[in-house]
Parts: sequence; structure tokens; C-alpha cells
Amino acid sequence: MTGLQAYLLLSSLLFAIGLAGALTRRNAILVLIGIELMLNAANINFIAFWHYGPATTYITGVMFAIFSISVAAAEAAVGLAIIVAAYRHSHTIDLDSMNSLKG
Amino acid sequence: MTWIVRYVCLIPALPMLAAGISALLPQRSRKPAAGLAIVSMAASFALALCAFAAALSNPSPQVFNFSWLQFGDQTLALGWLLDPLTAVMLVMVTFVGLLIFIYSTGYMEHDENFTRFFCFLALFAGGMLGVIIANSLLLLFMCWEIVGLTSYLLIGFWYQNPRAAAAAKKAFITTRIGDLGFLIGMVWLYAQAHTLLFYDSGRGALESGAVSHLAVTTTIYGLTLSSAIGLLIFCGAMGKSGQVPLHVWLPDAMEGPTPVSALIHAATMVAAGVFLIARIYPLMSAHGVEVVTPTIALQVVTWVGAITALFGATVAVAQWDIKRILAYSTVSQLGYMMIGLGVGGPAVGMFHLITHAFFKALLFLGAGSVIHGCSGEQDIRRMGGLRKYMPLTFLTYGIGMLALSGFPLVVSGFWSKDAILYSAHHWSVSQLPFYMASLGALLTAFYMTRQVCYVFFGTLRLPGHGPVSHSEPDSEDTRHHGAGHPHESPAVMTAPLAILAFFAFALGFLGTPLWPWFQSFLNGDHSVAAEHEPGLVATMAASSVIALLGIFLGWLLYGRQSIATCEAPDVLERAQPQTFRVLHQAYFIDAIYDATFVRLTRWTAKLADLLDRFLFHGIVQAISFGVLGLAWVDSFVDNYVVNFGFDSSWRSISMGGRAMAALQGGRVQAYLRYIGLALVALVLYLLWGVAR
Amino acid sequence: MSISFLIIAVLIVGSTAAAMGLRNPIHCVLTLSITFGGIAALFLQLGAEFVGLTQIMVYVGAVAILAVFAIMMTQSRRGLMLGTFSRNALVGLLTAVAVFSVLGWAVLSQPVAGVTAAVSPVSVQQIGSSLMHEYVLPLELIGLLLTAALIGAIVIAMERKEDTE
Amino acid sequence: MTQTPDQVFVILKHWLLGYVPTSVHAIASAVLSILPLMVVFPLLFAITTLLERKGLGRIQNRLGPNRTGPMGLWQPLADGIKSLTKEDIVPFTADHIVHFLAPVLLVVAAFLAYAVLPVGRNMALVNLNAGVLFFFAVGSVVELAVFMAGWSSRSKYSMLGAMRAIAQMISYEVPLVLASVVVIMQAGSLSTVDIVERQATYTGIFPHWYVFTPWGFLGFILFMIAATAESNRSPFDLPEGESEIIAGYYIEYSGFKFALFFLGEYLGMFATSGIAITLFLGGWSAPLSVLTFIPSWAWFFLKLLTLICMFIWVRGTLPRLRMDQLMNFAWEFILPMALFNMVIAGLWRFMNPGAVRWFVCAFLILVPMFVLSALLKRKKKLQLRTYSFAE
Repeated sequence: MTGLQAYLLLSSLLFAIGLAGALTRRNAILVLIGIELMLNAANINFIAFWHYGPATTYITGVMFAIFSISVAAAEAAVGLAIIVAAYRHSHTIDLDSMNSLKG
Repeated sequence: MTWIVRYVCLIPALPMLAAGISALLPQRSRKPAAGLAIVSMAASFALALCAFAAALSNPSPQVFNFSWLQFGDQTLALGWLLDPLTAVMLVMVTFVGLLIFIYSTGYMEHDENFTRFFCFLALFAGGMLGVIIANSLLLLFMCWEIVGLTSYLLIGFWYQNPRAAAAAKKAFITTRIGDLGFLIGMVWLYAQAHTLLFYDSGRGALESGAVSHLAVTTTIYGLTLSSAIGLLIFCGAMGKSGQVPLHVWLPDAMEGPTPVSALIHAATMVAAGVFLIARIYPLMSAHGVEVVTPTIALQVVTWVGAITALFGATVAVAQWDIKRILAYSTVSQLGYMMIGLGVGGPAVGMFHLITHAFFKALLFLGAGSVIHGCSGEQDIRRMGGLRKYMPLTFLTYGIGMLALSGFPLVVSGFWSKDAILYSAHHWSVSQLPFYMASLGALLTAFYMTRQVCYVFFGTLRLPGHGPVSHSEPDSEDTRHHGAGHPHESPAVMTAPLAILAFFAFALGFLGTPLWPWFQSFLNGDHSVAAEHEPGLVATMAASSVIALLGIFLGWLLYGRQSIATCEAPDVLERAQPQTFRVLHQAYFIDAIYDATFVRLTRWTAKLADLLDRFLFHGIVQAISFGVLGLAWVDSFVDNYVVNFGFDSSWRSISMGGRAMAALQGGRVQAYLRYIGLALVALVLYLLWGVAR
Repeated sequence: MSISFLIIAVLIVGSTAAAMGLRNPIHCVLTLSITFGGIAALFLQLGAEFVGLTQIMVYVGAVAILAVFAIMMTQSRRGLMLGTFSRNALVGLLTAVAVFSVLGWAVLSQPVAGVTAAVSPVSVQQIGSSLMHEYVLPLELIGLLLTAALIGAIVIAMERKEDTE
Repeated sequence: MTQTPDQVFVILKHWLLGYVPTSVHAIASAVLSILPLMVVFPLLFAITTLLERKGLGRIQNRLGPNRTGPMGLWQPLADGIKSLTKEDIVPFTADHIVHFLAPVLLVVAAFLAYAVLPVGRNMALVNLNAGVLFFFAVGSVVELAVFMAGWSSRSKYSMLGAMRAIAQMISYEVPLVLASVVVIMQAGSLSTVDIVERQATYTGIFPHWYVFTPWGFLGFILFMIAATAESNRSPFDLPEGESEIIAGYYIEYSGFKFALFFLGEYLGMFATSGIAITLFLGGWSAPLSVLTFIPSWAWFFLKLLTLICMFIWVRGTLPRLRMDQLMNFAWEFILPMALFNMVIAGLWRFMNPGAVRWFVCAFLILVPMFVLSALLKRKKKLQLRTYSFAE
């Protein structure tokens, strides 16, 4: 197993754990966090590919990670705001009981 | 390239910026709006002076181009340029504009839409300056349209007044007719020359490469391409500069505030057409190698100018409204400029443009001062004797009148008009324009004298004032506080008058035949040498005589005995009522347009309406009935044949739908699960593809 | 593969598993911040200093705190939650396992050796200048996105007053 | 460059390293660098507590501690012994692990911040490429520690204190970072060492400290205000306002853990002061070129003590703010000013050096300052407060 493969394996494990969390948790906030973890796993891939890429002077991977972090921050802010608003509406953040579009 | 060329674009940009900012200001912030406009204009003036200095030291066109947008392999470039023509116009427009802005703060003081007024005024100035600096016909056209728009807005500034609104619409539509020709010409030029830039280091549309190509290619009726395109563009200039037959909007435009009339419809905007012709003069005058007579385009320009000059002068003789007289005078003078361009080249036409801008702005502002003083009265029959009440206005107005009449040797109007007459006299095609112009000059002096006599001499005939009702005209009290008494305007209005009067005097000496500095500057050679050409003195003498004769005639008919009452008919009206009526109605051109074009349009509209109502409506009805019948048949078939089949199929569809709906249970995690499974499938597919 | 990588990897995986498996959501977030720190350490180890520090600042300093706040604000009034895991948790877990096995197979089956040349850590100047040159449009877009998210989050989460019509 | 008194600690370290086998060279070097910091700053903490109590006493027209030792000099020692020997009380319902980890994390984070502080010439622990960013990244960890402390205690007071503290820290972290961005713009580097070296040059005898520019001065003031709020010190000490919520988030701590919180807070204050010195006050550089014979580390600590005295002075002078005032001040004054300051700094960079530049920038700063403060003042209207988020 090479260095790059180790990183990729770690990131796919992280991705899978994040996915598992997002799929199994009831708490909407934790589902969101699972998705954040998946994004982080992707970031690890970017950085790893940059590091093991042909030339580290091409910093596309780094830039991509930075942009991805920014997007993730925006996503977290809006997602949590939506959850808070939904909680105010239905007094629960249990995803199993939040399956109706009706108010 | 000096630094100023790069920053020339600031000259129009500053007023536009001021307009944009003041558009956002609330209505009550009058001072900031006016201050913004004036400061921006002053800054533009300063920049224009810098540009002028730069052009003085380097008279060849200096350009700054950039590509604006690109589609396919075509690039549309915009840019601006600095050459003597631009520099002269920049200084004139910014200077006159600045003065008029200052004047307007006094004139519009009581108007509730003061802020809007200055916003429009600044936008106008920006557009006009944009026209001047444009190095691309496209940019010029854009700014041209801005100017047209602001003209519309300003003529209709008092839009509550239906006549002003109508005048605004008229101006807009009439100029648009001309602009159509302009647009077609522009498109044609682009198709032929593949560029709309004027100067582009050898590749521009006005430079020898493109021009020589255009000048030798002929199109319909043996016209050269350059002439045909030039004539189309001239259509735009005709609309903007009020040449016959598109002049009808200009007198009506006097419904706008007087500073607007001065700025737009006398000094600058109407001159834009002349400027445009001067700008594309290389195109207009381009001819093949063997032909040396003036091109068809220039001949058309000359003839249109001559007709306009004479037309305007004759009509102005028979007007009562102080501003309409000046408006028709403007039409006439624009005709002179066109003659000058046609027969003598840009220098001659532009010289008259510049001098005219100053003295016509002066006259209009003077008229505004008179109107302001008489509380809105515009009919010269109801004025009279104002020289006692408004001495400063009278003095400056008199100077303007002398300049317009071409009083010999001292005023600027004489020199510029003389140059035109001289060139016309030497025109190789025909002498007729010379005689028309001379007659026009005679009439010009005549009607100006008439107007001054009516307004400033004689006795006061304002309604509510008997001829002698003002017993103590000089007492301070009646002067300033009398409700209907004429009074002198505030200093903020008279100061610009004085400045303009000075220039109306002095500018002429830049272009006398003895020292033709202006002409040589515009033509680009620096040999400031007096050229003694044959017949020069004779022409000068002739034009002096004409002017003096006109003034004398005017004084004879109107000044000798003072006009007593406002009901008294005009001297000419008494002598020739029919002719006077024709002239007063401006040859019934408006009526003719009403009877022909407008009625034609109405009839076409009515016809279309009738067609719509009966023919098309009938067809539609028939079709709808047919469709209804078909539908009835169809519904029969539907009910008894098709429905059965559909019933069974919708059942299966709704079952499928229910099955699909089960997938979308509203549970987010279920969706995420599908995505995860899809990801698995995708990766497997990709791997399988690689493995194969 | 170095020792430090192994340590960090174990830390990350352990804390992530805890974050996704613990009962108390606050504990989840706290362990999650360990994960974020570990990922930042991974970035630092790989020479992406700026990204690593940004990771800490954004995730530990902002996202984790935000999540904590959200949890505090949504603490159910009816007491404890019905349960930690949803009804279909097993299916979800199986899906995740399937994803991991497929991804892991993909990683291991491909000969992605990568180049292990001398690594020069990316400097902040480099990032800054490329943000201002090549990536200026994405930068502007991100700025717009963040502004929109800021305003949107406030608007969404703001409590509307019922009594004002 | 290598004056002996200036570089005495560096030389000492290298001398000591000579006695260490090369295999453990790296670790030994790290230990030798870290250990002095871990000794010096807690010592400074001890001195500061005494200084603060004495100083506050003087300001409040009383004597302050004077019983232990000559003039009360042994007071810190006594305090330390007392807190070490006190019983460690953990609430029954508390989340034990988190309750234990919170003070540890706080102190660790505070110590980590010193890694990038250049306390003297060649005396920065690491010269990180993104040093300033590192500082702020570590600073954001403190928030988590505060939350852990407040939440794990299962007490309403501590929870409220933690919420207040976090809200305040987040609000003031934005202007804190923005105020320092101007320096980064000017220096063109995120490395603390580079930033100090940019400032350690002289025109005549005057140094090029950033505080001597209009934007730098404004940035320094904003930074100090934000730093005061960030370290929860008076007048921004709402999270631990004694009269309202007793001691805030560490109300349920006692004994040595309480002391750790105290230590962590003071260390945080030193660290922010240190970074303020680094960014604006020229770090270890001497204020006049003729004074460079005094060792650089001495200058750093002199400046640090000055700033600490300033903190004490402010604490003794200003009353505590109300929560809404605190938030309004952050979002309506400091943040816009910081943003505006960035514009000014950009302008500064593109104008020609000279007095004109100085005056133009100063003028451009003064105008929005007056406008914003007038706006803040105008809102001072007495009315019933409406609570939108506290239920």
C-alpha cells in the first residue's frame, strides 16, 4: 500500500462513517454533521492528490480544498438555520417524524 | 500619447456620474443636486481645457481604443479620440454648459422638480460630451441617443402641460426618423469597412484605407458608397439639427424650460448634427481619383442647408413668441452651418457653430431673463420698453442680436457668417446657395431688429399695465416687489449673460481672414498666415451691407414709431396679411404633416383596426366554430370509444405512481440511502469499465 | 507511511466513529471537533499549512460552535429523544458499508502510486496570488455565496413575531 | 547582529544542545525552547495577579494585599498553595470527563498560542508561514473549552455564562481578525517573524511600527478593544459578571481546576497582548534606534507589562457594559470601522509616501468614526427591552 492509497483509504473510511451517521442518526443536526464529515473526506482527497501529484506548484488541489471549506461553512450555517426553523415549527428534530410537507 | 488622452473619457463620465448620484437624491435636496452638477461640469471644463492644450501641441488625432465585445470573430471596439475638432467642441460645450447650469440655479429656483432638472441636465451634458469624444460611430450613436432621450425628458419637463408633453413626443419621434437613417448608414458602414472606429492607426473607417475603398465603389444611381453612407448618416444629422423637412420639432421644443432651450436647442445638441457631419467629413468628401467636383453628399448637405437657412429666416420674421423667433433663427443658423460644411469644409462650418453657440446661448438666456422678469410672458407684443427695467439684460441681448445679425467687423457672428458666404460664393457647382444665404442673412438682421424693437423699445404693454400705468418706473419699490412689474433678474442669471456677451464679441477674432487661427487649427496646419484671396474684401463689404440693410429695415418698420398696444397688428401683417399668415404658420408644414403623414398613419391604423375587427375576427370566429363542431364529434368518440381504454390505462399508471410515491416518503435519510446505493452502482460500473 | 500518519488516522477514525455513534449529541459534537483537529493535523503533515489552519478556524471555531448552539436551541421540551438511531438504521449502515467496500476496492485495485517527489509546502503568498489571479471568479462567487448564506441563515432562523399580523 | 545580551538565551540553548546526543537532537531542541516559555509566562501570571490586586486597590483607594511577606509579595505563592490544597469538587450530575477536560483544553490552547510569538530576535518557537492564522485558529479552540466548561457543569449559571461568553467571543473574533488584516495587507506576510522584522527598521531614530500610521493606530485601538472582549475582561466581563451570574462558566469549578481557568484566562490575555505587540507595536524592536543596545526580549516584556498595566487600568476605570450595548458596539461600530480601515490600508499602500498620505488617510478615518459614533449615540433611547432570543 502506497502513501497515497493510505490517505485515500482513510478518506473513504471517513466518508463511509459520515455516510453511516447521516443515514442512521435521528437527530437532524447530527445528520448534517455526517454530511460535513463527508465533505471533509473529500478535502483529504484533494490535499492528498495535490501532495502526491506531479508538481506541488500546481495548487489546484489546495485551492479546491479552500473553496470546499468555504462552501461547507455556508452549508452548515444555512443547514443549521433551517433545522432551527423546522424545530420551531414542529418542535422536533427527529427526522423520522419530519416526513410531511404539510404545515 | 499624453496622459490626457487616456482620461478624456472622464469629461463625459463626471457629469453622468453626477446625474446618477443626483437621481438617487431625494427631491428636497436641491442644493446638493445643483452643486453636484455644477461641480462636475466645472471639473469637466478644467479637463477640457487640459485636453485643448494637449490638442494645441499635437493636432493629429490621438485615440484610445479598447475592444468592447466580441462575437464570433468580430470584435466591436469602442474608444475616444482627441483632435482639434473634439477639443474645440469640448471646451465650448463644457463652458457654455457650465454657464447655463449656473444660470439655471436662478431660473429654476422656484420649481419643485429642481433636483430632477439638474439630474437631466447633467445627464444631457454627459451624453453630449460623449458624442464629442467618441472615436467609434457606435459609441457616438449611443451617446447620441442619450442626448435624444434627455432632450425628450427636458422638453417634457413640465409634463403636466399637455403641449410640453406633445412637443416632447414630437421631438423624440421626429429625430427618431432621422436616426433610422443614421442606424442604417452605420450598419452599412460596418458591413463595408468592418470597423466603426474613426481612427485606428490606419484601419479606422475615416482613414485613407477604408475611405479610398468606399470612394471608388459605386452603388445605385452611380452614387459612391461613401456618399450613400454619408447621406444616410446625414439623415440623423438632419433630424437632430432641425434641417428641413425634419425641423418641425425644434420650434415646438421651446415648451421646455428656457435654459434647456439655450443649452440643448440652441447651443449644443442641435449642433451635434453639424458636429457629426464635420466628424465624418473625410467620408463625405471622399471622391475617386479623377473626380474633383464636390461629392453628391456634400452637394445635398449644401442644398439642404441653404433651403433650411432661407426657410428659417423667413418664418422667423412672422413670429410673436420670443422663443419661437429664436428657435426659427436657430433652424436658419443651423442651415448656415450645413452650407459652411458643404461648401467650405469643417473649419468654416464649425467656426460658425462655435460662435453661434455662444451668441445663441446668450440670446436664449437673455430671452429667459426677459421671460423671468415678465413673470412668464413670452409674447413679444405684450412686452416693450424693457430696456428701462432690465438694463443689463438689454445690453447683453443687444450684443447677442448684433452678433446674430452679423454686424460688421466687431462681432463674432459677422466673421463666421462671412466665411460661409465667401465659401459659398466660390462654390463650383452653383451660385444659388450664396444668394439664398445672403437673403437669409438680410432677413436675420431684419427679424432680430424687429424682435429687439418689440421687446426693449416702445412702451410697456404687459397685461394689467396700461401704457403709462407705471408712473415711477425707477423707484426701488416697484422694481422689486411689484407683482406684475418687470424686474431685472438676479446676478446668478445676469453674470452668465455678461460672460457669454463677452465671448459673443471676442470669439470672432480667432477666425478673421486676417488671422485665421481657428481654421488652421482645425485643418491641422500651423501656418497662421493671412491669405489674401480674391473677392474677400468684396464679400465682406457685401455681407456688411446686407447686415446693415437688414438692421436699418427693421428699425424703419418697427423702431421708428413705437408700438403702442398689444392688439396692433404687425407692420408686415398690415401690408401683406396672406404672406404673413403663411410665414407665421411656417409654410403650414406642420399642417401638411398633419394632413398627410399623421392622417395617413391614422388611416392605416383605422384600416388595420377594421381589418382586425371584421376580417380577422370573422376568420377567427369561423375557425372557432369549426373547432367547436370538431370538438363535439371528438367528445362523442371520446365518451364512448376512447374512455374505456383510458380508464384501464390510468388505473395502471396510478398504481405505478403509488409505487413511486412510496419511494418518496419524505424521509430525508431514505433519499440519502438511494444516493449512496447509486454511488455504489456508479463506482462498480466505472471499475467494471476500467477492468474491461 | 509514517507513524504520525497512523496515529492521526487512528485518532480520526476513532473520534469520527464516536461522533456518529454516541448518544448525547453534545458529546458527538465534541468528539467531532477532535476529528476536525485530526484532519487539520493531516493537512499540516501534508504541507498544506494554510488549509489546515483554516480547517481548525472554520470547523472547530465556527461549525462546531454553531452545531452546539443549534443543539442547545433544539433541545426537545418533551425530554429525551425517542432513540438515537432511526428505524431503518440497519439498512443505512449496510449502505455505508457497501459504499466503503466499493470505494476501498476502487482505491486498492488502482495502481495509484503518486509521485513522492520533494514536497515544497504551499506558501500563503502563492495561495493569495492565485486567489487574486486564476481563481478570482470563484473567490467572488464564494464571497457572494457566503453573504447570501449569512443573510439567508439569519432570515430563516429569525423568529417571526406572530402578533404582528 | 549577534550582540551577546540580545542573543544570550539563543546561545545558551545551543550550548546546552551540544551536550545532547544527536539522535534526540530534535526533541531536545523543542523541549529547550518550550520549557522556558512554560515557566516564564506562568510566573508572569503570578506577578500579574499581584499587580492587578495592588493596582485595583490603589484605584479604589485601598491598600490591596499586604499581609503575606513584605508588601504582600508572597501573595501569589499563598494563592497557589491554597488552590492546590483545596478540595476538588465536581457536581454530582456533571459530565465528568468533559468537566475535567475543559480547563485542560483551555490552558493547552492558551499555551499553544505562544508557539508563534516572537519574544525576541531569533526567539520565536516556530516561524510558521501562516503564523497569525495559527494564532487565531488556536484562539477559536478556547471557545470550545469555555462551552465544555459551561455545559458539563449542568448548572444554569454556568450554562448562561458559557452562552454569553461564546456569543461575545464570536462577535468580537470577527473584528479582531479584521483589525489585524490591515497589518497583514501591509506586511504582505502572515508570518509573525516577518511582520516584526518589517517593523524593526528605522527612519532616522524612529521605527516603522504600524501603530504610527493612521490605519495602524485605528487598527491597534480596535484590536485592543476586541482583545479585551475576547479575553472576557472588564468592561466586557459579562460572562463572569459577579453581580449577575457570579462567576460565569467556571462557577462549578474549585481548587486547582479553578486556578487553571484563571491561568488560562491570563495566559490568553498575555497572548493577545503579545500578538498586538507583534502586529502593531513592533514586537521586540526598540522604540528608538539609539535604544537597540537593550536586549530585544527585554523590550518585548516591557511592552507586554505596559499593556497589562493598561488592562488593569481599564478594568479599574470603566463600568461593565450591558449585553445589547456590547453587541451593538461590536456590530455597528467596531466591525464597520475595521472594514473601513482595510480600505484605508489599501489606499495607503497605493499612495505615494509623504505627509499628504498621512493626513488624507487620517481624515478618511476620522469622518466615518464620527458618523458611526453619532449613529450609535442617536439610538440611546430609553424603552422597554424586547427579548427576541432569550425565552
